[in-house]
Amino acid sequence: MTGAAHSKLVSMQQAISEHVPSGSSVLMGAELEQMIPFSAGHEIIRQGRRDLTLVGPISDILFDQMIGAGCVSRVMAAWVGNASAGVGYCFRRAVERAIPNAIETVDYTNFTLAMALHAAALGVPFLPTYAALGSDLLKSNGNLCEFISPVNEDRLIAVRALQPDVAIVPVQRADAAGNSHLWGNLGVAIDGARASRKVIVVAEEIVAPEVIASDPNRTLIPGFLVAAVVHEPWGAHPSPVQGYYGRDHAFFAEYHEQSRNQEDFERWLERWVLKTPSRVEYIMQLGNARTADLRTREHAFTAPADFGF
Amino acid sequence: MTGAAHSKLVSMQQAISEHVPSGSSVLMGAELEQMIPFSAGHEIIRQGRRDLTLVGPISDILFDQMIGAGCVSRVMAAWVGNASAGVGYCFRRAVERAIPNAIETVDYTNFTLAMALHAAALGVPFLPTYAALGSDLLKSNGNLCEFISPVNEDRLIAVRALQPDVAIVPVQRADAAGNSHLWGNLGVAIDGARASRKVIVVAEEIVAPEVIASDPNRTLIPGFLVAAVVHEPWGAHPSPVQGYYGRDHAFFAEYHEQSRNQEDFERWLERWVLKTPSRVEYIMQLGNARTADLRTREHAFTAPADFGF
Amino acid sequence: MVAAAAREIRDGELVFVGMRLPMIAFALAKRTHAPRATGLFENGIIRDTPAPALLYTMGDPPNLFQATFCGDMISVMSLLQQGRVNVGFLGAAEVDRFGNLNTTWGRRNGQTVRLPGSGGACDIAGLSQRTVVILAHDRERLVARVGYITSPGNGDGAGWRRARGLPARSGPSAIITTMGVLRFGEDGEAFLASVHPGIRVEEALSNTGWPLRVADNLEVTPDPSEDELRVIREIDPDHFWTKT
Amino acid sequence: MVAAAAREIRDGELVFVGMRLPMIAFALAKRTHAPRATGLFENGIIRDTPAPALLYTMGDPPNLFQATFCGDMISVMSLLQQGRVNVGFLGAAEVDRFGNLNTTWGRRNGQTVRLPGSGGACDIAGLSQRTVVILAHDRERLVARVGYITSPGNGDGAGWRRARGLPARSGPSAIITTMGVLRFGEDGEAFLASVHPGIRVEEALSNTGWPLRVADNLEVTPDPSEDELRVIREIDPDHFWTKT
Repeated sequence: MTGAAHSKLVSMQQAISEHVPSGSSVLMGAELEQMIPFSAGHEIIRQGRRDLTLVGPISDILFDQMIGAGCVSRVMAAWVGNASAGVGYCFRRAVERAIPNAIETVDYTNFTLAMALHAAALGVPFLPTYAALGSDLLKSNGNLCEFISPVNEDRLIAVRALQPDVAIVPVQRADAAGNSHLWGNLGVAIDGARASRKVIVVAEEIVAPEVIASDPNRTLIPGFLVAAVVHEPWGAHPSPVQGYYGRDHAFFAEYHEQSRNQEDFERWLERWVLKTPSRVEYIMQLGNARTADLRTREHAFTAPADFGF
Repeated sequence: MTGAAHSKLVSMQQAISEHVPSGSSVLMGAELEQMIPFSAGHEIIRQGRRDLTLVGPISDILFDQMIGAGCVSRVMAAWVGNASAGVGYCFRRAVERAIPNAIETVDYTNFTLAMALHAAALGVPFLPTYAALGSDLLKSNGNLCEFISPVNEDRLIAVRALQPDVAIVPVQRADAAGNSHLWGNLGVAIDGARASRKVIVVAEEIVAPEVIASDPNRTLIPGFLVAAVVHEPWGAHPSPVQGYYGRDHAFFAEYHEQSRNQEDFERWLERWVLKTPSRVEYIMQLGNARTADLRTREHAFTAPADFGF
Repeated sequence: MVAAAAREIRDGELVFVGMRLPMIAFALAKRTHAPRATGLFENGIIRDTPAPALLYTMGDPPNLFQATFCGDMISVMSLLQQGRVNVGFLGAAEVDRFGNLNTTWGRRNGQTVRLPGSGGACDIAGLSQRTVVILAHDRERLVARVGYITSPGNGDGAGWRRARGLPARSGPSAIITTMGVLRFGEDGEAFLASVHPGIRVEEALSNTGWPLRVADNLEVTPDPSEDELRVIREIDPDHFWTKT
Repeated sequence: MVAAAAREIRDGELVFVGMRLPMIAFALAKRTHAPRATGLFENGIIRDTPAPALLYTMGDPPNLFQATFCGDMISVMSLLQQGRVNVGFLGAAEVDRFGNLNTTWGRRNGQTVRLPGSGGACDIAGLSQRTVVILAHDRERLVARVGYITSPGNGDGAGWRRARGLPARSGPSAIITTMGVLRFGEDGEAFLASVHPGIRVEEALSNTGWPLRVADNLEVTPDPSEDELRVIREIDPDHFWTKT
């Protein structure tokens, strides 16, 4: 009689195995530089998925890794690289020289990609915007087309709705039914979760339903949208999770150096992905000193809000 | 060097006097049944404003009162009445018999009104929707017009952007610069504040900037959008403010009975608005027993989120 | 009437709950046969547990306490536009033989009266997979044709919704009255599917503003169960919503 | 270069801050002459106090701590589309004589190279009232015409932006390089407005990929003040962003 939903808790291996087949379009990196689902991406690489379409505004180095590992045939993004160090070498190799395979790029701007997901989240076939007018992006991205406003004479871009097959969204905490609290900069995570056919939530912590329900304004992903919940502490490393751990800047710099050519990248991949069967081994390899250094020490808790009556 | 903004704190009298001239379009009731800015509406009545356009999805009884007091020439709304008791008699008298004056109604649905404000908040001239297709609203509301989607053959409604002159938005707490925390059901408050040329925030509590900044995800109205901050405890009575006080159902029922005819309504208005110069006197008239009964007793505080690093 | 309305909700469904009577029908369903239904409210609330107290409006503080989600109107109504909402629940002032609703311009004693308007009703009737309407059964409310379509039903018959551009998987499903339950035929017209216990068919027909068709297999609406009556008494002890 | 860039921000302005170098220019302005400027970040952050630590990316945890607002990308970028943003701050791989930016398809040693793409740059360049670009000054970066317009400047000259549909009150305002500051004439073309101390005009011209016009009243960019240098050392003690 309480309506308590069944648990959706599964391992990362199960979640990827069940919900991310080859050929899927996958939204990742929706929270931009925060909370990038590296552990999910690594599991996708380990399971040998191919022919994926990656969707995300800026991807930092996760897209680069998945491209280098040969999982990807198409990228729909505004920016692919390394936010603190510059270009992504695997991305360049794939686009310029088809190493390890050719990929198609569908170039968006951040705002137009956000609007594409917002359109799908709203349930409309397109949304209008002034962004990207005058850009050569319009020549190559068929999902952005000019039209004249039906209410005035303005020229606008119609951004076609984009519905990924699955969104993989890291959150700070969730209950077993997938009701999720996330905070900080949200990027396109909310629209992305609503736009996608399925949602995999990757949570730093699993908490009781009452904890989540204590603050329904922070429950940005309600459980009824969620297909699977993965409890994966440190799942976003080397990207940060506000209140849990900081950004491992050195890791991004090291990756930059170690991915300049394909052989070095493959060594990197072997070490950090293929030979580390799960996030537990990955964190062990990272070492206690490094995780201790990254872990949030200066806590800064939010002022409470009262939902009493 | 800290960038601390100057205080925008003013009395309700000053806020209305300065920012709500006759002829304005005014968004109120953006949070639907919660946090209706009754004290602001009453001050508008006392200052004798005329020819206002009221904008809001459902208005509960505030719009009815302002119409009965003769302040209004136009209503852009989805629903005007008394949410727990039924019709609004002043609204009916004005529309049916031009008492105290004729008013124009521009009928929206909740969703299309929300989309009109969302369009203005996004900065686009219109937004598309499937809502209201097939409704006779389309015949009389020129801000809803059918068109064919530029990306497929679907028939859609273009909802024209709506930019009120001023939004009056009650919030639970704000700092003196107008950075505001609000929680609970948000209705069209966020888009409404962003859509409007000016925003008046009506806060139950004024708190230190650090309290607001402790939870930037709850700062749904940033201070740079705000023209005036009014500290007005009980400013939303008889509507509820989550965590502060409940809904005074009896007050709504009493108003329903006491507004059946214009003479009774004018007595009601005299008693609760014209002869109570400010909210302080209004609350005294309400009486301690009633406010004690309405005040939130069972507190239910949100689980903290950590913004540390 | 409330019990019959509540039974239109199936367990696990996403239910868009309109103002006033639909709130009590949803509360009843939630506490009886549909504990895993999720309620969506246009003010921005979603909840999958029953509210801990009687609601006079959907914005009453108990409806926010331990809610599944609180946010803005668009974030809830867009679920409707995405086609995710299984059933939308509405009250109305007038409904016609094709299930069109009028809550904008009514007639009382031959006079035109201004009603409150759509609220979210038009959005819900347009975009829910199934729309269920609750209202009192008399000739002023069940009319041959509404003078004003606030919220679209089947328009003037089969095919009308698609021609207007409304989603394929949407439309009126049932009208729950104080006398019985009406459902819709292939041609988009309402027929009497069941009468409530103690109501004669003729009574229902003579209180309907058009020649109401009657189902071949007309049923008697099952009595509210003990359980349903107990829950109604629990959640509305002062009979604010359930006067009958 | 960073000091010159920071001076483009006026106190009290809404500033859209792009990735990488613009972050440090904004941090500098905020701690010197523009304490009441507000920074907007495309990932969903708005802040009107300086971040308490050096940022490598705009999503670094110190940028969220005690922020004015955290939300989604659209809620920040829509302020841009509303025309509220006074100045947008960008880095770029290539800029041309009309201020068009390319960060999509570059050329290095005669080879086509794939660059990361627009990110938010195209949105910012299209919709900010003034756009300021920061980049190193050489002939591979300051080119006559970009091969690909990622982010629109003045297109091929005056009137082009309006013809494309871009807002009337928008467009490129300055290009801050390692050698000087370029501004834009009525005809939409960039000219050299100042050279940094120690840089000869000829040096700037010979490192520009088109015949760069020089202002009649060419100035020497003021040296960074003691205050500016002190703040730069404070916020970037390891010279991650400010190598020069």
